[in-house]
Amino acid sequence: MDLCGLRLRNPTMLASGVLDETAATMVEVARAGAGAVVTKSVGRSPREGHANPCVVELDVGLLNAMGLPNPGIEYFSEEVKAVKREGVTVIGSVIGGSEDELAEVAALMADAGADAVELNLSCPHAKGLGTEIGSTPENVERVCRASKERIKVPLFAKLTPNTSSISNLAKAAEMGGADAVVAINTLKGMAISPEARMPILANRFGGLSGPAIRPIGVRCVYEIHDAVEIPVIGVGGISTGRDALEYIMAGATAVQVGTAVWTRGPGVFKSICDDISRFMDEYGYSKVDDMVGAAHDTKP
Amino acid sequence: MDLCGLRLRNPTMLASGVLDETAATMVEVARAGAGAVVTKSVGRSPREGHANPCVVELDVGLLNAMGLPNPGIEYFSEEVKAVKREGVTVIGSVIGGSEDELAEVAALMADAGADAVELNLSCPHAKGLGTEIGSTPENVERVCRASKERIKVPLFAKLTPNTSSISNLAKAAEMGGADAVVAINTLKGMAISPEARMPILANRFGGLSGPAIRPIGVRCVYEIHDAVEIPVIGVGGISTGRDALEYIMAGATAVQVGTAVWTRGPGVFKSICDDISRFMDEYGYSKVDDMVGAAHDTKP
Amino acid sequence: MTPSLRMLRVAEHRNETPWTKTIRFKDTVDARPGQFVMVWVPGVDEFPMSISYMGDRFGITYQIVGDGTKALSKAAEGDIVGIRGPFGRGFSITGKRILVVAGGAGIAPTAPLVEAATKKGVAVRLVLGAKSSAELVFENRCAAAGAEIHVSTDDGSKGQKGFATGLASSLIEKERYDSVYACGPERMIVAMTDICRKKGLPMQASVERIMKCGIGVCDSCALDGKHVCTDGPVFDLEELEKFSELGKTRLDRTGRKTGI
Amino acid sequence: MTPSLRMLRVAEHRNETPWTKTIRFKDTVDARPGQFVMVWVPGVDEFPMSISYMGDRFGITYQIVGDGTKALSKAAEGDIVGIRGPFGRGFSITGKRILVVAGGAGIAPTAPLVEAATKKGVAVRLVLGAKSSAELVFENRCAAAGAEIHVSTDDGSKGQKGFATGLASSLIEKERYDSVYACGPERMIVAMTDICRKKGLPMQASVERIMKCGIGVCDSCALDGKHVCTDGPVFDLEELEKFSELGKTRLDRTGRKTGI
Ligand SMILES: Cc1cc2nc3c(=O)[nH]c(=O)nc-3n(C[C@H](O)[C@H](O)[C@H](O)COP(=O)(O)OP(=O)(O)OC[C@H]3O[C@@H](n4cnc5c(N)ncnc54)[C@H](O)[C@@H]3O)c2cc1C
Ligand SMILES: Cc1cc2nc3c(=O)[nH]c(=O)nc-3n(C[C@H](O)[C@H](O)[C@H](O)COP(=O)(O)OP(=O)(O)OC[C@H]3O[C@@H](n4cnc5c(N)ncnc54)[C@H](O)[C@@H]3O)c2cc1C
Ligand SMILES: Cc1cc2nc3c(=O)[nH]c(=O)nc-3n(C[C@H](O)[C@H](O)[C@H](O)COP(=O)(O)O)c2cc1C
Ligand SMILES: Cc1cc2nc3c(=O)[nH]c(=O)nc-3n(C[C@H](O)[C@H](O)[C@H](O)COP(=O)(O)O)c2cc1C
Ligand code: FES
Ligand code: FES
Repeated sequence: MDLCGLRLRNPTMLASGVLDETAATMVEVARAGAGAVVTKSVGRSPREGHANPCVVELDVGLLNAMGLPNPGIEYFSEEVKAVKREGVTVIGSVIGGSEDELAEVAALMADAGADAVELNLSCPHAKGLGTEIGSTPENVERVCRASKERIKVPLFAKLTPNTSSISNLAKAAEMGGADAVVAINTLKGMAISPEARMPILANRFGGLSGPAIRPIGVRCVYEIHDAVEIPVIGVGGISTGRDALEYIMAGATAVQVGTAVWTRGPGVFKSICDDISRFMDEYGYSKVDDMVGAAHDTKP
Repeated sequence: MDLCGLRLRNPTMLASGVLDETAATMVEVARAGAGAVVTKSVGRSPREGHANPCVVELDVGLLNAMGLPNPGIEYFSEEVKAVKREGVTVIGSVIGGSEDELAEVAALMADAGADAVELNLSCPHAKGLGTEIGSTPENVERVCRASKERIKVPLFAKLTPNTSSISNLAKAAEMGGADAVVAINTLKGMAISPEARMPILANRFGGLSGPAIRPIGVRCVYEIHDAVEIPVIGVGGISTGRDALEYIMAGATAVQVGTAVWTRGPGVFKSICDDISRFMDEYGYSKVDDMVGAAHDTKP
Repeated sequence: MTPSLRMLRVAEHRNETPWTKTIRFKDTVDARPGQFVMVWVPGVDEFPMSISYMGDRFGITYQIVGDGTKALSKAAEGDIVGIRGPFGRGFSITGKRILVVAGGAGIAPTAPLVEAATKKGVAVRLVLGAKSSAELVFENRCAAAGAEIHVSTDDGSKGQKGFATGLASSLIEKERYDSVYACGPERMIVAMTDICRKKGLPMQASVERIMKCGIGVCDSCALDGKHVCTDGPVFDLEELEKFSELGKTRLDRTGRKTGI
Repeated sequence: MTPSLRMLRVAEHRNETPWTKTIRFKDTVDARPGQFVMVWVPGVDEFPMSISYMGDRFGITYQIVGDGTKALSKAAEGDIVGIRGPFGRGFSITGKRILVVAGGAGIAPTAPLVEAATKKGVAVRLVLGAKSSAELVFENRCAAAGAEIHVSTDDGSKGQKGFATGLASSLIEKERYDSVYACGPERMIVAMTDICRKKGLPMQASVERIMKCGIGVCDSCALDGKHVCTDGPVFDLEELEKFSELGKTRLDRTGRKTGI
C-alpha cells in the first residue's frame, strides 16, 4: 500500500519509542511483520532520559517516562543507514527544543536515508520538548513549515491528545506543510504508590499508552479526518486487527503499534494483519483503502 | 470528616450521573456506604438525553453518552428534598447553557436543600453544555462567580481533563469563588463497530470513564493541588481503596466513584472505606487528612 | 469489565403472528429464562428484549411497536445486529407444580421458562392470553415441551373468552401450585400479585421499564430504588409488593415519573 | 496486562561479605533460577537484580556499587521496597551432570540454580570464584545443597589461585559434563563460551545490560537485536556465539554502544 508515496508491505508500523533505539532491533521487528518502523525520537545531542523507574505496568496499559533517551542524530544516522541496508521502510522520529533545532535534526534524519520524518510534537513528559512545543496550533504550523523546507521526504506531525482540540493542531500541521498527521501520542498521567507515598515514576509524570487510550485515539482520528485532507496515521492502544479497524474506519490510512509489543510481542504485527485480512474477506472489502474513514459515511 | 463545612461520614461520594436520577436510588446508594451523593446533572428544563446506544462496555472502562437526561430542576427539587428527608448529604450537580442559566439552576438546587452545588463544566458529549462552557479559564471563572453570588452553600466546579492545562481551569474556578474543584470528568472518546462501520454510540462521541482514566485523573489532581488552595475532590477510575489512596495522596480531600458501581455494585463504597482503614492501620495514619497531598512531600 | 457487545448475524427471521417475529442468531448465549439482551439495530436504536431461545442459535421474539422494532423486522438472514448481555436476573424455578401466566408482549421469556421447568420434571400449567387466536404465540412450542395449555382470548376466538388473569384465577382455585410466574402487561402482573398475595402463593414476574444502559449505572429503569436491569427484570412477590410505583408510574426518558 | 509492582516489606537483611548483602522479603515469588526482578528503592532508583532465593521469603543478593545499591543497603527490617517481576527467561536444567561456573557479582542466581539442579537429582560441580576468601558467597549454601565445590581466588587466599575459568577448564578436561552454566563477569562468560564451543559442550550464561523497562519495550538492554530482559538474561551457547557485541560493547543510557 501507499502512504504519501511510501511503499508499505502492510498498514502496520512500529510506533516511535518502542524497540527502536538500535538498528538490529528495528530489523527484527520488521522481520516479525511490521510494514515500517518509526525510530525512537532522536535529537541533536545525546540524552540519557529520565532516571528509573521509568515505566509502570497497569492493568489498562502502560505509563512511561523514558524521557526521550537517544544517542543524538549524528550517531543515530548510522543506525538508520543500517536499517535501510536491510530494505526496511524507516520513518525517522525527531525532537528538538526549537523550530530550528527540529528542522536541523529532521534534515539530518532525511540525509541519513529515512523514508519519512516524523516530528514528535507530543511527548508529555520531557521538559522543553514534545508537547511543550506542540501544544498550540501556531507552534505546530511554524515548526512544520520550518522542517518541511529542509527535507524532500514526506513529513509527518505527531500530535498530542492533551489538548482541547486536536483537530486545530491537525489543521495547523496541514497548513505548515505536513504530509500526514500521526495521532495520538500518550496522555499525560501519573501513578502513585500509597505505600511509598510518592509518584512511582522518577519523573513523577509519564505518558499513558495501551488499551486505556484507544477510545481517545479513535475519537481523535475521527475528528482529524473531518478536519484535514492529508492522511492520518492512527496510534494508541492497538493490539488486535479489530482495534486497527476502529482506527481505519475512523479515518486512519495506516496504524502504529507500541505498547502491544509488550503484551503480545513483535508477532503482534502479523497477527493484526491476519485479523484485518480475515475481516475483509468476511465483510467483502478488497482493499484497506475502501475502509479508510468508512465510519463517517453511515451516521448512526 | 469535613469538606468545605460539609459533614461526611467518610471520604467517598457517588459521582454525578451514576444511579442518581431518583431519590430512592440515591438513598439506597447512601445506605450502601457512600458518604455523600452527587445528583445527576440537572438543568432548567427536562432533557431526554441522547438516543440509545448510550453506553459501550470496554475492557478498560465505560464509554457513555447519556446526554445529560434529567427531569429539569423544578421537578428534581422534590427528589432532592426526598433525599434530604432521609438524612443523606447531597450535592446537587447542575448544568446550563449560559452563565445565567447555570446560576439560576444552582440557586434553585440550593433552595431545594442541596448541601452543596457542583457545576458540571465538563460533560464532553452534550451540545452547548458541559465542556462547551467549561473549556477556557475565562469562562470557568465567570460562570463560577455568577453562581457563587446566588448561593450560600459551598460551590464545587467540576472540571474537564480534555484540555492542555487543567490547573489553569482550577485556578480560574478558585478566582471565581469556587469552594472546591472536582476532577475529573470523562475523557472524550469513541468506539467504532467495524462490522456496522459506524460509531457505536448514537451520539458518536462519548465520555470515557473507569480504570482507563485513573492515571489521568491522579495526574490532574496532583497538578491542581499544586495550583490552588481550595480542596480538590478526586474522581476517575476509583474502584478500590488503593485507587482512592492514589487520589488522596495526589491531593484529594475526598473522592467520587462512578463506573465502579457498574463493576462492583453499590457495595463498592464500603469496600473502599474498609481498604482505606486497613491501609491507615498498617501504615500508621490516624486520619485521612494526614494523607491528603502526601505524595507531594517526598519527591522521588 | 468485559465488553459484552457482539455483532451477530441473523440465522433465521420468521413471523409468529402478523405483529410478532422471532429472530434466531448465529451464536450462542449462556443465559437463564427471564434474562434479556440489549439489541442494537445499527443506525436506528438499541432496546431491551427478553431471550426467547436459549443456548445455540439463541433468539428473541418481539412485537413491532415503533421505529426500532420496525427496522429490526427488516433484518434479513445474514444481516448484522448488535447484542449486549445477557443482563439481569432470570426466573428461579422452584417447586413441583407451577402456573405460568403469559399474555401479549410479555410472552417472549415464557417459552424458555416452560422448557426449563418441564426439563427439570416440574409440572407446568400455562395460561396463554392474547387478543385473538391470530395473536397467540408459542402455543405449540410450550405444548411440545409438555406444559398443559389453557388459552384465553379477549374476543373468544380461541379458548376461554376474557383475560388471562381470570383464567389463571380459576385454575388457582381448582389446583394447588408451588409457584406462579407472570410475564405480560403490568396490569396483569399487578392483578396476579393481588391473587397470589391473597392465596399466599410464591410468585415471580418480569417487569419492563425504559432501559438505557442495561448495566445498572443510569438509573433510567429505576423502580423504587431497585433497578430492572440488574435487580430484575424478574422480581418476586415480596419485592413486587413493596414497589409503590408498580402499575402506577414509570420514569420517562427524562427521569420524570409518568402514569402507566 | 497485569501490574507487577508490589511494595514488599524487608523480612531480613544480612551481610554475605563486606560488599555483598542479601535481602529476604515478606512475600513469595514464583520464578525460575536465572529470572530477575526490578528493585525500586523509593526516591532513589530502580535496578535489576537476580533472584537468589526462590519461593517463600524470596530474596536478592547484591553488591554495593553505586547510589542505588548503597541506599538499598540501608533498608531495615520492615522497610518497604518495590519489586516488579519476575522477568526474563531463566536457566533450563538439562542433563545428569553439570558444571556451574560462578564469579563475582554474577553469583546471585547460582545458588538457586544449584539447589534446583541437585533437587532434580543432577550431579553438580560448582566452581566458585572470588577475589579473596572474604568475598566468597554461598559456598556453604551450595555445599549443603549437595554440590561439589571447587574454589578459586585471585589472591590464592582460598582454593586454587587464579581465575574461575582456569579451574573450570581443568575440570572440563578431567570429567564429562552434560551442560555448563556460567554466571559472572562478561569476560568470564566469553572465556567459557570459547571453552565450551571447542569441547562441543552445551552451555547457558546469564548476561547483564542496562535495564530501564524490564519488559521488552525500551530497547535499552538490546544485544544484537535480542533483549536481555525478555529473551534473556539467560542465553544458550548458540545465541551467545551469534552475539557480535558480547564481551565487546554495551549500550549506555543514551543508546550508544560503548566498550565494555
Ligand atoms: C427487560 C425488558 C424485556 C423486554 N422484552 C421484550 C420482548 O421480549 N419482546 C418485545 O416485543 N418487547 C420486549 N420489551 C419491550 C421492548 O423493549 C420495546 O417494545 C421496544 O423497545 C420498542 O422499541 P421501538 O423502537 O420499536 O419503539 P419506540 O417507538 O421507541 O417505543 C415504543 C414503546 O416501547 C417502550 N420502549 C422503547 N424504548 C425502550 C427502551 N429502551 N427500554 C424499554 N422500553 C422501551 C416504551 O414503552 C415505548 O413507549 C422488553 C422490555 C424490557 C424492559
Ligand atoms: C539481569 C540482571 C541481573 C542482575 N543481578 C544482579 C545481582 O543479582 N546482584 C548484583 O549485585 N547485581 C546484579 N545486577 C547488576 C545491578 O543491576 C547493578 O549493580 C545495579 O544496577 C547498580 O545500581 P547502583 O545504583 O548501585 O549503581 P550505579 O552507580 O547506578 O551503577 C553502577 C553500575 O551498575 C550497572 N547498572 C546501573 N544501573 C543499571 C540498570 N538499570 N540496569 C543494569 N545495570 C545497571 C552499570 O554497569 C553501572 O555502571 C544485575 C543486572 C542485570 C541486568
Ligand atoms: C516506552 C514508550 C516510549 C515511547 N517513546 C516515544 C518517543 O520517543 N517518541 C514518540 O513520538 N512517541 C513515543 N511513545 C509513544 C508511542 O509512540 C505511541 O504514540 C503511544 O504509546 C500510543 O500507542 P500504543 O498505545 O500503541 O503504545 C512511547 C511510548 C512508549 C510506551
Ligand atoms: C453513565 C455516566 C453518566 C455520567 N453523567 C454525568 C453527569 O450527568 N454529570 C457529571 O458531572 N458527570 C457525569 N459522569 C461522569 C462521572 O461523574 C465521573 O466524573 C466519571 O465517570 C469518572 O469517574 P468514574 O471513572 O468513577 O466513573 C457520568 C459518568 C457515567 C459513567
Ligand atoms: S437501564 Fe441503566 S440502570 Fe437500568
Ligand atoms: S530493559 Fe527495556 S527492552 Fe529490555
